[in-house]
Amino acid sequence: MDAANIDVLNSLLEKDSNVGEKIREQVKELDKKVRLIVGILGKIHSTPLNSMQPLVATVDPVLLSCHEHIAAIANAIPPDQYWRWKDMWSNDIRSLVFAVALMEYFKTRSLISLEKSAELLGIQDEWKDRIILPVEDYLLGLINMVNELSRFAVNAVTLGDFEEPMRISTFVKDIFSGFTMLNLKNDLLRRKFDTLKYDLKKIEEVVYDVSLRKLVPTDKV
Amino acid sequence: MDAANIDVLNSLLEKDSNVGEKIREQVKELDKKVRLIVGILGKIHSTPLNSMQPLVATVDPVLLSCHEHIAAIANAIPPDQYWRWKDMWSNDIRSLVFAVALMEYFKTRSLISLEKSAELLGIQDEWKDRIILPVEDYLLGLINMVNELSRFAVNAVTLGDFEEPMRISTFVKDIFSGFTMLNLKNDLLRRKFDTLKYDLKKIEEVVYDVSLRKLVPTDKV
Amino acid sequence: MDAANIDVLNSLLEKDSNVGEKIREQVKELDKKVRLIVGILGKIHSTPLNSMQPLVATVDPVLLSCHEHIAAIANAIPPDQYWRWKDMWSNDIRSLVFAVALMEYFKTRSLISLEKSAELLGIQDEWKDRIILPVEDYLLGLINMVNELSRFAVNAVTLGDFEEPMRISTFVKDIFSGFTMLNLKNDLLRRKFDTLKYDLKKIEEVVYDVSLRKLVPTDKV
Amino acid sequence: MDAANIDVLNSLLEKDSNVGEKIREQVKELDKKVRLIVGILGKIHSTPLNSMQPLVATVDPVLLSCHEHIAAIANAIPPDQYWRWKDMWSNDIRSLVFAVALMEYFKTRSLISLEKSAELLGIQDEWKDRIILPVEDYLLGLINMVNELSRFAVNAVTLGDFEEPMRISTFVKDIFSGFTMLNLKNDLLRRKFDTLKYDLKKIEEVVYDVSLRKLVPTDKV
Amino acid sequence: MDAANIDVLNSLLEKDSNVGEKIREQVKELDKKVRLIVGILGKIHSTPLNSMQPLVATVDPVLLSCHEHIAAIANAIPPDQYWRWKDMWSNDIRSLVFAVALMEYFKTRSLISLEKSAELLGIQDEWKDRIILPVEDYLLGLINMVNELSRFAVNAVTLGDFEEPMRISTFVKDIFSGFTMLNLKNDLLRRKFDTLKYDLKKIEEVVYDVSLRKLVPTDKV
Amino acid sequence: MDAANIDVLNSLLEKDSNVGEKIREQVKELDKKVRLIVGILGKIHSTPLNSMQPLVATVDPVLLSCHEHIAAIANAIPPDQYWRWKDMWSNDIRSLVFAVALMEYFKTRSLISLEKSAELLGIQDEWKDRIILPVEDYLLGLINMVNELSRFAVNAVTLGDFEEPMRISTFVKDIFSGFTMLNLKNDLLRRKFDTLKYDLKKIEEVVYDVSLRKLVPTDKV
Amino acid sequence: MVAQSKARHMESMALNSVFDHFRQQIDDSNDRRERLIKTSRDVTNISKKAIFLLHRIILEDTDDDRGLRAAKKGRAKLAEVYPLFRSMRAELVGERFWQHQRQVSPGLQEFIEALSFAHYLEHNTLISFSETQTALCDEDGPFFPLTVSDYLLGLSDLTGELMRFAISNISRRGGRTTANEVCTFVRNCKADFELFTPQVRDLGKKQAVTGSSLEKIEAAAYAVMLRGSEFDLPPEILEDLVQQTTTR
Amino acid sequence: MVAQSKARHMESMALNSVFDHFRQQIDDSNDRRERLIKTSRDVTNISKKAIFLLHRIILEDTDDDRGLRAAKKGRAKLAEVYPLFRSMRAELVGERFWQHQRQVSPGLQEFIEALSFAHYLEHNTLISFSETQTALCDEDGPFFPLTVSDYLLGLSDLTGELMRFAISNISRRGGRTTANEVCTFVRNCKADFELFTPQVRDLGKKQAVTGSSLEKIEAAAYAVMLRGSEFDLPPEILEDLVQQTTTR
Ligand SMILES: [Mn+2]
Ligand SMILES: [Mn+2]
Repeated sequence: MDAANIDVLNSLLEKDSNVGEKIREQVKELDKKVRLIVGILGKIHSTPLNSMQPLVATVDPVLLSCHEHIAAIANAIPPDQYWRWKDMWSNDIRSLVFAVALMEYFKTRSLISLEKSAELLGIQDEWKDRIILPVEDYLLGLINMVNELSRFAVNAVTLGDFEEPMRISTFVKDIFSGFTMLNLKNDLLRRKFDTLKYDLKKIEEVVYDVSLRKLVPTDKV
Repeated sequence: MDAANIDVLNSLLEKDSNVGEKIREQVKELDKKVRLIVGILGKIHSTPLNSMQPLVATVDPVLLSCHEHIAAIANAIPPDQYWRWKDMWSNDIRSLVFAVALMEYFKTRSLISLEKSAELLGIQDEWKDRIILPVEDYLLGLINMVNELSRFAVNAVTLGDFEEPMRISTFVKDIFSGFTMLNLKNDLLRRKFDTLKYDLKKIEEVVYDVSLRKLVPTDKV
Repeated sequence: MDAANIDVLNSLLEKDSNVGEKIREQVKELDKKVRLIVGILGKIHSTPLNSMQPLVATVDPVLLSCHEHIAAIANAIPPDQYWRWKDMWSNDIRSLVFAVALMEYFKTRSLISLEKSAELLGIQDEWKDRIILPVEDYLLGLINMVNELSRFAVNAVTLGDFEEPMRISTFVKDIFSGFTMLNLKNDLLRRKFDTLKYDLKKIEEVVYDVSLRKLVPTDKV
Repeated sequence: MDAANIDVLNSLLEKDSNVGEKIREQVKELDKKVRLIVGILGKIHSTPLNSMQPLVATVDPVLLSCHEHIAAIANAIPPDQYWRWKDMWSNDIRSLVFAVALMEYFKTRSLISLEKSAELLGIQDEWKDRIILPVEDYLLGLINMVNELSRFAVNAVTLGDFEEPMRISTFVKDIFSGFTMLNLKNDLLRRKFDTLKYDLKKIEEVVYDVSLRKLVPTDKV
Repeated sequence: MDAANIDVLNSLLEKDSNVGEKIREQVKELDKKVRLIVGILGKIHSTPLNSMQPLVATVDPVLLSCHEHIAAIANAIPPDQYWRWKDMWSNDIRSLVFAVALMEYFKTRSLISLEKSAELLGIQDEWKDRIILPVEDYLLGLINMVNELSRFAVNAVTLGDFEEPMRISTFVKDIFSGFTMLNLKNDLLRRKFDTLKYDLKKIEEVVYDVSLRKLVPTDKV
Repeated sequence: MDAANIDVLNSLLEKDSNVGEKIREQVKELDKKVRLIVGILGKIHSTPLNSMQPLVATVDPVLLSCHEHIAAIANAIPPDQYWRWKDMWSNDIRSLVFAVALMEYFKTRSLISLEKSAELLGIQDEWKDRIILPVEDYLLGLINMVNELSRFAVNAVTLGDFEEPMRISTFVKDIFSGFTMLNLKNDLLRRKFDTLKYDLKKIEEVVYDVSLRKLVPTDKV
Repeated sequence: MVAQSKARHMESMALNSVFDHFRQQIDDSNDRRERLIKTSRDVTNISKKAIFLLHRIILEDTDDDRGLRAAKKGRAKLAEVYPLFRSMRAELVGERFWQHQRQVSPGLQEFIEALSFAHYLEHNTLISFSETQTALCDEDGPFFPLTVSDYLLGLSDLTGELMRFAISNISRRGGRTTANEVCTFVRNCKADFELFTPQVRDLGKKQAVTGSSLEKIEAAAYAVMLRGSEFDLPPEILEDLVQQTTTR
Repeated sequence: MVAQSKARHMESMALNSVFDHFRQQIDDSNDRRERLIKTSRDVTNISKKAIFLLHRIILEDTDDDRGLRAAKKGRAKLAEVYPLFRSMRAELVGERFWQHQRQVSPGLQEFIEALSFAHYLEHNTLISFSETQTALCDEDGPFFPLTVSDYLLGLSDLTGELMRFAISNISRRGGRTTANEVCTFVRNCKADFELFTPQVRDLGKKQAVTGSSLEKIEAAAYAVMLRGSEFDLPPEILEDLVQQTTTR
C-alpha cells in the first residue's frame, strides 16, 4: 500500500466519519426537541377537550424549530446517501409524524397525508436524493398515533367526555381498514400493525361501556 | 384513508417490493458464481507455483460472467437507493474483491487498488448513484485475501516452495502497516483487522521455521 | 467422494430444494387470499346481524379459490413428507379453519367439525400421505374464532343487539368445557387454550352488563 | 362440542402422545448406546495405530445392538410420519453416521457411502415411509468425523506416528472438495460446513510441521 | 475415575432416577384427577346457588382418590428430600388447595386453614420429612380461588343472585388484608398477589352496581 | 417534580456531560497518538537490534506529546471521580504502558516499575484524586508487552539474532512468576494472564530450537 | 557467571516482592467489593420490607392522617439501614465511591424507592434530590455521594408501588380521589423523567415499566368514573349508599 | 347487626394473626437464604484463593515432592472454609438442605474444584466421591449431604485448572511428562463424565469447556513431541542440553 493509496482510502473513510459526526450533532438536538414535543402531547390525557387547541398550539413553535435540524441533516448527507444514514434519526421522524398526525386529528378529526406530513416536518422536495419521508416511517408514525388515541379514549371518559371515544372509534376503524388493504412486506411494519388490533379492541370496549350506559345519544354510536 | 391515498401508498410499497424481488433473483445467480470462483481459488493450496497461472486463468470467464448480474442489480436499483439494498449482495462483493486481489497477487505480487477492483468487478462509474464499491467492502475483501495467504504460506512450504513465504511475508507486512495507518471507525472492519495480526504472526513463524533450518539463502529473508 | 456419489447427493438435495420452492410459490398466493378472507370477516364487528349473511357469503368464492393452492401444495409434496413441510403454511390453515368455523357459527350457531373443516378447505382424503388437517391446527383455528367472538359480543351490544352475547356465551361455554376434557400435551395448544379463559370471562361480563340492566328478557340469560 | 366429537379428538390426540411416548423410551436407550460408542471412539486419540483395529472392533456389538432400537422406533412411527418425529433422535443418527464413517476410515481409509451408512445403522429399505437416513444427517455425520480426524492428526504425531496426518490430509481434502460441489441450501449444514475449513487448515499445519522437519519421506506429502 | 467410584455415582444416580420415575408416574395420574376436579368446579359459574352443594359434592370422591397418589409420592421421596422433588407436582397441589378452599367457601363461607387444607389433601403429619403443604403453595392456591370468585361474583348476578357478591366481597377483603401482612420477594407469589388487587376491584364494582340498583330509583337504569 | 428540583438535576447532569465531552475530545486526540506509537513499535519485528535504539527513540516525542492530553483529562475530572470516567481511555493507558515497558526493555533489559510507568506517561502524583495508574492497567500493559516479545523472539531469530530469545526468556519467566503471585477474579486480567502461558511456551520453543542447533551436530538439520 | 546468576536471583526476588504488594492491593479491593455487595443486599432487604410495611399501614384505615402515620412507621423501619450506610461510608472514602459504585447502587436505589414512597404518602409530592441527599446523611455528614442516576432510577421504581397503592385503594372510601391524584402524579413523573432518559442509563427501560403502570392506573380511574355515571348523584353520595348496603 | 359485625371483626383479627405467622415463616426462610448466599460467596472466595496458591507453589520448584507440599499448603488455606461450613450446617438441618441447595452449590462446587486440584497434585488421581464426602465432615459428622451433581460439576471445573497447570509447566524440566499425564487424565475425565451428562444438569455445557481445555493440552503435548523430533537424542538429554545454554 503506497502512501498515495493510503491517503485516498483515509480521505474516503474520513469523509464518512465527518458526515456521521455532523449528523450526530444535529440528531442530538433534534432528539431533545422531539422529546419535548412528545412530552407536551403527553398532556392531552389530562386536558379537557376545550383546552386542547391551546395545548396543541404550543407544539407549533417547537415543531418549526425542528426544521433547521432536518435541513442541516439534509445538507450533511452526500448525494445518494439517504439510506446509508437514515437509521440515525428515523425514530425521531416517526415521532414527528406521530405528532403532526395527532395534532391534525385534534384540529380536523381527519387523517394527515404523507405529503402534508413531509411538509409539516419541513422536508423539501428538492432534497429527494438526500432526505425523504419514506412510506414506512409515515405508517409507523400513524400506528404510534393510534396507540396513543386508544389510551386517550379511556382518559377522555375519565375526564367526563363521552363523545370523543365515538369519534376516535370511527377514525381508527377507518385507518385500520386502510392498513388491511396495504401490502405490507416489511416485518417491523407488519408486527406493529398487529398492535393496532389491540388498540381497536380497547377503543371498542370504551364505546361499549359508554353506549351500554346510554351516556351518549344512540345515534352517535 | 381514502381509496386514492391507499393506492398511492400501495404503489410505493409495491415498487420497493419489486425492486427487492428483482435484486434477489440476480443475487441468487451471482451467489452461485461467486461460490464457484471461491471453489476454484481454494485449489491454490495444492497447486505448485508453476501451475498457478493456468489455474487462476480459469477464474477469468466466471468473473466476467458476474458482470451481467452486477449490471442487472444496478439497473434494478432506483436512483439514490444503493445504500438501501446493498446488504443483499455485499458478501458477494467482498468475495469478489478477495478473488481479484488474490489473482493480482499471483500475477504481479502487488496489491490491487480500489479502482482496479471496481473495474474488474464490472462496476461502472456512471452508475454511482445506484452501485459503487465502498471502501469498507474493498478493505474487507483484502483482509479475506490475507487470511488465505497465511494458509497458503504454510502449504507452499509443504509443497517444497520455501521462497513464497518470504514474498508473502513482505506483501502482508506492507498491507498490515497500511491498515495501521487507516482511521478505522467501522466496527466490523476493526474487528476483522485484528485477525490480520494472527495471520501475520503465522506467516512470520513459517519464515522463522524456514530460515532457522537454512532452507533459503539468508539474503532472501 | 467420487463424482457419482456427489451426483446422487446433489440430486437428493436439489429435489428437496425444488419442493420447497414450489410450495413457497403457492403459499405466497394462499397467503394473500387468506389475508383477504380475514379482512372481510373483520367487518362483522360493524355489521348488524341482518346483514351478516350477505357479508359472510362474499367469503365463499375466495375460500373456493384457495382450494387450487392447497391442491398444488399437495401435489408438490413427495409422499410421506407432509410433516416435513407443514410449517410453511400451517398459519394459513389455522386462519382458514378460523374462517369456516366463524361462518358456520353465523349460519347455524353450531360448531363445525374437523371433517367438515377439512372438506371446506378442499383437503381431500386421498392426499392423506401428503396433506391433512391435523387436530392441532383445527383446535387452534377454533381458539382464534373464540377470540374473535368475544370481541364480537362487545360490538353486538354497541350495535344494540343484546341477545347475541347470550348466544355467544352459550356457544363458547360449550367449546370451553369441551377443551377442558381434551388431554392437551402440545405446548402451543395449551398456552392458547389459556387465552380462552379470558375470552369467556369477557363474554360473561358482557352478559352481566346486559342482564344487570335488564336489557334482555330474564329467561334468555 | 358433543361427547362423540370429543372422543374422536381425544383419541387422535392420545394416539400422537402414545407414539411420542414409545419413541421416547427407545431413544433413551439408543442414546445410552450412542454415548457408549462415542466414548469408545474417543480413545482413538491415545491409541497407537496398531491397536486401532481391536479398539474399533469393540464398537461393533454395541452398534449392532442399536439396530433393535431403530427398528422399534420404525415400528412406533405411523406411516408417513417420519418427518414429524425425527428431531427426537436425529442427533443420535448423526453420531452413528460419525461412528460408522470413522470406523470405515480406519478399516479402509475411504469414505463410507450414504447407502452403506444406512445399512450399518440397520435402517431397512422397506421402512421408507417411517424411517430413512436423510442426506442432511449423513452429511452432518461426516462433518463430525472430519472434526474428530483433525484432532486425531495432532494426537497421532504426539504418539510418534508421522504418516497418519498425510493420509488424513488426503482423505479430508477429498471430502472438502466434494462438499464444495454440493448445493447446500440447508442453513445448519452450510454453517457446519464452514467449520471444515478450520479442520482442513489445522491438518495442513500438522502436515507442514511434519514435512518441514523431514519426519516423513518427501514423496508421502 | 476408578470403577468403584463410578459404581458409587451410578448407584446414587440410579436411586434418584428411580425416585423421579416413581413420582412421575403418580403425578401423571394425579394430574388427570386434578384436571377433572378443576373441570367440575368450572361449572359453578352456571350453577344456581341452591344446586351448588350437589355439584360440589361430586368433587369429593375424586379428591379422595387423589390421596393415594399423594401417599405414593410421599412414599417415593427419601427422608428430607421434599424440596428436591416438589416442583414436579406443586402445580397440582396449588390446584387442590384452590379446590378445597373453594368448596369450603361454599360450605361455610369461611377461609380454609393451611392445616385443614393439608388434611383434605390427605397429607399426613407423620410424613413431614417427605411431604408437606408449604405456605407458598397454600397461598397460591388461595389466590387462584379469589381469581375464580371474582368471576363468580359476576356470574352470580347474571343468575339473579344479588347477595353472593356481598359475601364474596367481605370474604375476599379479609384475605387481601391478610396478604398485605406478608413481605414478599419479586417472585411468583408477589406477581400473583398483584393480581388479587384486580379481583378485589372487580368484586367491588359488582357490589357497587348491585347495591346502587337496589337503592337508587333512576329512570336511566 | 418542581422546577427547582429539575434545575438541580439538570445542572448536575450538565456538569457531568461537560466533563464527558471534554474527556472525549482529549481521548480522541490521545487515541490517534497512541495508534501512532503502536504503529512505530510494530516495526521492531523487522528491525535489527543495532537499529533498535534509533527506532525506539522516535517514539519519545510522540509519547511526550501525550502528556498534555493526559493532563487535560486530569483537569477535566472532578476530584475523586477517576473511577467514574476511566473506561473512556483505559485502553489507551494500557497501550502506553505497553509502549514504555517495551522501550524500557530495549534500553535496560529490565522491567519497568508501576511508578516509572506513571511518570513516563506524565501522570503526576498530585493528581491522585483525579487520575492514577491503577495496578490492573499496569499489569494489562505488561501482558501486552509479553505478547509482543514472544512474537519478537521469533522474528529476532529470522533476522539472525540468536541471543535475544534467551534474554527475552529470562525476562518473561520473571514476569510470569510475578503474575502467579496474584489472586484474580474471573475477569479480563485473568483471561489475559492465561494468554501469558502461551507466550512463555512459544518463547521456550524458540530457545529450545536455537540452543539445540548450536550444540547438536545433526545431519538432519 | 555465578555472580550474574545471583544478581538475576536478587532481581527476581525484588520483582516478587513488588507483585506481592500488588496482590495485597488486589485482594484488598476484591475483599472490599465483597463486603459492599453483602451490605448492599442487606439494604435492599430492609428497604423492601419497609415498602411492604407502608402498603400495610396505609391500607389499615381511612383516617386523614394515615399517610403521616404510615410514613412515620416506614421511616422507623428504614432507620435500620443507617448502621449499614455508616459501615459503607468507611469503605467508600475518596475515590473509592466511584470504584465501587456498581456495588452500592442496587441497595441504594431500593432505599430511595422506599424513602420516596414514605415521602409521597406523607406529602403527596415527589421527594427532591436535596431531600434525598439529606436523608443520606448523619451527624458526621453524608454517607457517600448521591448520583442523579441512583436518585432517578430509585424514583422510577416508586411508580410501580404507587400503582399498587392506587389499585388496592380504589374501592375504599376516597379511593377515587386517590386514584386520580396518583394518576396525575405518575403521569407527571413519566413526563419529567422522559427529559432525563438520554443521560441516565437504563432509565429508558424503566420508563416503559412506568408507562404500563400508568395505563393500569388510568384504567382503574376510568372504571371508577364509569360506574357512577349512570346515576344522577354525586360520587360521594353514591359511595355512602354503597357503604350502607355492604356494612349491613 | 352489631354482634355480627363484631364477629366479622374477630374473624378478621384471627385471620390476621394467621398471616402474621405466615409472615414470620416467610421472613425466616428469606433471611436464611440471604445468610447462605453470603456464606457461599465467602466459600467461593477462599476456594479461589486456594486454587491460585496451588498454582503458585507447584510452579515454584521442580522437586519430586512439590505436589505433596503444594497440596499441604492448599489444604491449610482451604481449612479456612470449615468454620463457614459449620455455620451452614446449623442452617441446613433436615429438609432445609434441599430447600436451599441452590444457594449452597456455587461455593461448594468451587471448594470441590480446589480440593480436587490439591488431591490431584498430591496423588495424580481424581478424588473420589467418598473422599470428597470425608472432606465435608468434622468431628460432628458431615456438614451437609454431598450431591452427585455438585461433586461432578466441581470436578468438571478442575479440568480447566489442570489445563493451566499443564501449559505453564510445559517448558520446565519434566514438563513434557506432566503434559502427557495431564492430557491422559483430562481425556479420561471427559470420557467418564460423559456417561453422567444425561442425569446431571449443566454438565453437558461444562463438558464442552473441558473439551476445549483438552484440545489445548493436546496441542501443547504435540508441540513438545515435535520439537525434539528433529534430533536423534532422547528428550531428557535434549532438555539437559537446553538447560545448559539457557542458564549460562
Ligand atoms: Mn418495587
Ligand atoms: Mn476454575
